Amino acid sequence: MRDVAVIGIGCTPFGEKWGSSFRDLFVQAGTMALEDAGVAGEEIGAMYVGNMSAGRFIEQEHVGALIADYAGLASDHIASTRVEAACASGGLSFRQAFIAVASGIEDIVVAAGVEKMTDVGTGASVDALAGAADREWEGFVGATFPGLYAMIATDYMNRYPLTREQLAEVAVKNHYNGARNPIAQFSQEITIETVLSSSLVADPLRLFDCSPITDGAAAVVLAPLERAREYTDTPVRVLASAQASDTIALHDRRDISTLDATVAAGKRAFAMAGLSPGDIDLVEVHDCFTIAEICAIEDLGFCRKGEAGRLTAEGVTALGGDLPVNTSGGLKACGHPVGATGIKQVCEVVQQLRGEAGRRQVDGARIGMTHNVGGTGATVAVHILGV
Amino acid sequence: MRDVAVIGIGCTPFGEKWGSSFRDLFVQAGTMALEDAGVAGEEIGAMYVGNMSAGRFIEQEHVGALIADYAGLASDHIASTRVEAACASGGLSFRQAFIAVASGIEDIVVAAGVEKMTDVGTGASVDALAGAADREWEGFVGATFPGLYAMIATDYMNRYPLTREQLAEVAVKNHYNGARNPIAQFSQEITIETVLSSSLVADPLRLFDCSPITDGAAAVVLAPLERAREYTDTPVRVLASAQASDTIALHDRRDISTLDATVAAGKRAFAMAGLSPGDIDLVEVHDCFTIAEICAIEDLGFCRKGEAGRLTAEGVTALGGDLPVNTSGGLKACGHPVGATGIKQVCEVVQQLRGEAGRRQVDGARIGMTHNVGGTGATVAVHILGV
Amino acid sequence: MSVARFWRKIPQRYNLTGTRCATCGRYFFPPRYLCPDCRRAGKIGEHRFSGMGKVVTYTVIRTASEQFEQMTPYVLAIVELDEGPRLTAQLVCSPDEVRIGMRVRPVFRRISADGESGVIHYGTKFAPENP
Amino acid sequence: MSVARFWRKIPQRYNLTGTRCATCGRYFFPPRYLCPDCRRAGKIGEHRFSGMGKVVTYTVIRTASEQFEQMTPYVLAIVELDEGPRLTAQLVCSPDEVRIGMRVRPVFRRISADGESGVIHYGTKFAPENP
Ligand SMILES: [Zn+2]
Ligand SMILES: [Zn+2]
Repeated sequence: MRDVAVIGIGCTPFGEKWGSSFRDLFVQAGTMALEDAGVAGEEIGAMYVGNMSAGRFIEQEHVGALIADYAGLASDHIASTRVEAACASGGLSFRQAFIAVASGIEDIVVAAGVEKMTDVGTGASVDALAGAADREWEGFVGATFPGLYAMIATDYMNRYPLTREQLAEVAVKNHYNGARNPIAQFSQEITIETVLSSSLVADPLRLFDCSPITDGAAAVVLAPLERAREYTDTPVRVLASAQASDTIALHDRRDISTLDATVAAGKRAFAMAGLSPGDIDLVEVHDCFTIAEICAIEDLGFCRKGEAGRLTAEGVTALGGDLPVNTSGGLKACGHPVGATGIKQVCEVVQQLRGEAGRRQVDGARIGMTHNVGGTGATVAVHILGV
Repeated sequence: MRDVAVIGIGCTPFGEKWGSSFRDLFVQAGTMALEDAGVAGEEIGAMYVGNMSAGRFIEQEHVGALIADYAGLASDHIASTRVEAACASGGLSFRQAFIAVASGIEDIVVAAGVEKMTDVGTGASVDALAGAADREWEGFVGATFPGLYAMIATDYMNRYPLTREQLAEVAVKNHYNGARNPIAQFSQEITIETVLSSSLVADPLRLFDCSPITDGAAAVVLAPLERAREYTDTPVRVLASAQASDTIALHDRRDISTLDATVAAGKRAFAMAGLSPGDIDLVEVHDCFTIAEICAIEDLGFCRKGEAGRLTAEGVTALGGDLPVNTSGGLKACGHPVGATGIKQVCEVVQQLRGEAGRRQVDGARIGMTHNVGGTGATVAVHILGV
Repeated sequence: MSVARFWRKIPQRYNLTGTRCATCGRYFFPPRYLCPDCRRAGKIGEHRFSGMGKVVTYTVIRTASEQFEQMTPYVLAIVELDEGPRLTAQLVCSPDEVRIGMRVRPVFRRISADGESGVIHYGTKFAPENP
Repeated sequence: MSVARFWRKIPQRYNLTGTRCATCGRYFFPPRYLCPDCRRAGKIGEHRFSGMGKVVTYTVIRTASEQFEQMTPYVLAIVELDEGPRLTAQLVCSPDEVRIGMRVRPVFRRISADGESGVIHYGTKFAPENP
C-alpha cells in the first residue's frame, strides 16, 4: 500500500444545464482536472466513474467506457469502470481509484462523477431517485426520498432537542457558503424565513430543506505520493478511505436517527488516518436534506447525539466557526448531481487545503474530511485528506 | 500485490425464473459460494456486485447495499460496491474484488453478478440492453444490440472466409456443452438446421445465433493465496486480471471486425501471467452472438484473423478439441443474465480446474481463461486462472 | 411496468405473509430467506403477521412520484409489528391524527395505479386501532 | 422520454453538423469537443457535412425495440462520410438493394415516434446515391 495524493481537480458549474449533455459535462470536468494536474491523457492508467442512474435519466448504461471514449482515451484502451451506490457513487469512485493507486496496480488514475438529471421531468426524476431506497418495500408504498428523510427528522425531533428553526439554520448556512462558491447552483443567501415559508415537501421538511435536481460533473486525478511533485507543488494526501453499508430500507435500521454506516465508516477512516474528530479542520458532509447534515455531524463523532442543532445555531459549523461544515454550500446550495457529489466534495476539500477557496477559505486548513451517503444510509464513504 | 485465489463458487440455475426476485437470486448464489468456501459471513470484508441495469429492469439502483443486506451482512457494515460495464459488469466485479484482495486492503471478498431480466417484457428488455451501446448515436436511429453484432458479422463475412454454416457451428457446439451443464438455460442439443431455419433477427444473425434473455446470479469468494488452504483443498489461483476499453459506438472503431479491447486485455493478461495462448487449456469467451465467439477466439490470439470459423467446424473448440471454448454452454446455451455472466465464466473455469465439471470435464485442465465483453466491445475483462 | 414483479409478492403484500427464523425466533417482514443472525444455520419458515402494531415515525407526503401524485397529501409511516419487524406503509388517517406510538391495524387498500399499463396495485395500509 | 435531450441534438441530427479539429484536420461525426489525437491542444470548430458517403457494413433489423417495431424490417448501416467519420444510420432502400461500398446521400426523415409522449423524432437517413 503506497501513499496516494490528489494532484488535480476539475468541476463544472452545477445547475440546470439544458445546453450540455452527459458527455459534454464530463469532458468539461475531466479536461479541467487534467489541466490542473498537468497530466497528459496518455499517462492515465485507469478511470473510475461514479454515476447513479444514467440508465433512467438518459437511457444509457456503460458510462465508464462512454466517458473514457469522449475523453479521447479510447485508443489507449484504458480500464474505465462505473461504480454505483446511489448518491454515494462519487465517493465510491474515489475510493476505487484510491485503491488502484495505493495497490500499485496503476499510477495515474482519474476518479470522476457525473449526473445529468434534467433531461427528464420532475416526476420521473423523483421516481429514479427512489431507486436509491428499497423499491419493493419503500418505493412501492409511496415512499419518496424526501419522505424517508422526513421520517428520520420526525423520529429525531421526537427524541432529541432540535427545533424547526435550528434545522433551517443548516440551509441558511449552506446557502451563505454557496453564495461564495462560483460553481454553486444557488448564489443567493437565504434567511430562516425563506426556509420556513417554503412549501412543505414531506413534513417536517420543506422545499428549502431539500437539495435540488442538478446537472454536473467533477473529476480528480490521483497519483502515488512519491510521484505527485512531478505534477504539482500542492499535492493533497489521501490520509484515509473508508466505506460501510447498512440495510437498504430505513425501517430495518437499528436506530432511525443514527446512520450506523456513517458511524462505521467514520471510525474506520479515523483509525486508518490515526486521527480523531478534533483534528479535522473542515468537513463536507452529505446534506441531501438539512436533517442529514445534523445526523452526519453527530454520527461522524464531532459532537454527541442531539447536539448538532444547537451547534449549528451557535455558528460552530459556519465558515468562521470551529468546524466549518459544507464550505462548498453542500448538496443543498452547491447542488446535488447525484453521482458527481462525492467527487465535488473532494474538489472542495482540496481547494481548501491548497488555500484556493477564495471568499470561503478556511484559514490554515490542513486536514479535511468528506462524507458521502447513498440512499438513506445504506452506503457511506468517508475520506480524510491532508497537506 | 499478493497472490489471490478463488476459494468458493456458487451459481443459480439460469433461465426464466418467474418465481425468484433479484434479491432471491443473489441470496441463492451467495449462500452456495459461502458454503462451497466454508466461509462464515462475518469473515467477509467486502463485496463487489456486477449488474448492468437493475435501474431499468426492476427500477432499483444501489444494489451493492441491497445485496449485502439480504445476504445478512448489514450489521457488519461491510463495504459493498456495484460495478457496471453493461455485459462486462461481472468481469469487472471480479477484477475489483481481485484488486481489493491483491492490494491487502481486504482478505475475504465476494465477487458477485446478478441480473433479473424477465420482470419486463421483451421490447423493454431489448431497449434496456441497447443502453450498453451509444444511446444517442446508435440506439436513437434504431440500432438494436443484435443489429450491431449483425453489422460485425456482415463486415467479417465480407472480408474473411466464414460461411453461414460455420457460424451456426458455434451455436451447435455451445448447445452441446450446455446440454451437459445442469445450470444451463437450454438443455437440448441442436443441429445446424435448427440455427439456419430459425427466424432472422438481424441479417445474417438468426434467433439461434443470439444469447437469450436470462435471470440468474453467480458469486465467487476470493482470498489471499497464503490463506486459501485454511478454507479449501482446491484453491484456484488468479494468474492474471486485465481490463480494456474502446469507443462506445461500433462505428468509431478502428476495425469493425476486430475488438481492439479484447486484443488489448488479452495481451495484458498474458503478459501479467507470463503465459501465451498455447498455455490455455480452456476458455470461456463472450458469445453473446455466434459471431462474437468467432472474433473472440481470434482477438485473444488463439488463431489468426479469419481462421476461427474453420477451426470451429473442425471441432478444435469442441469439448474434446485442442482448445475447448465455452464448455459451460457459453452465453448462448447456458444463458446470459447480463451482470452475472462474467462471474459465471469464472465459476465454470474453477469447476473445470478442480475437475468437478462432470460430463463436460476437460481432461487435465490446469489453466483456464475468461473473456467478458461489455456492449459491442467498449469494455473487455480477461482473467486467467490456474491450479 | 412489470407484472411478474408484483404477482410474486401478492401473498406478502395482501396477507402480510413474512418469515420467521425457527433457530433464533426472529421474525422478518418484509420477508427474508436468510437470517442475518443465524445465516446458513437459520431455519426459515413462513409466518403470517396479524398486522397489529404501532407507529415508529411518520411524515406527510406532499410531493410524490407520478404514480402517487393524485393521492397527495398522504401519511407515510414506519410501523413496528407486534412481533418486532418494521415496515414502511401508508396510514389511512388524516395528517393531524397521526402520532408516534399510535396503535394501528392493517387494512387492505389500493396502493397505486400504474397510469401506463392501467394495472392497479393493492396491498396493506394501516389505520388507527381505535378510530 | 426526454425532450431537452433531443432538442439539444437537432442541429447535429437535422443538418449533419459535426466538428473538426483545426489542429490535425480530423473530422468528427457524431461531434466531439475533444480531439482524441490532439486532446487539449486540439482546436475544435463546427463543420457541416455534405452527407455524401458509402456503406461500410449493414444489417436488416427484423426485431426492434418498441419504438421501432412498426418500421421493421429496416436496413441499418454504418456509413462512412467522404470526410472520414463514420456513423450509424438507417438506409432508405430495400433489404435486397444494399451492398457494402454502395454510395449514399442524406435524406431528412422521421426516425421514430415515441408512443408515450407522442413526440416524433426526425433526423438523417441515407438513400442510394444512384437509385
Ligand atoms: Zn435466526
Ligand atoms: Zn486534432
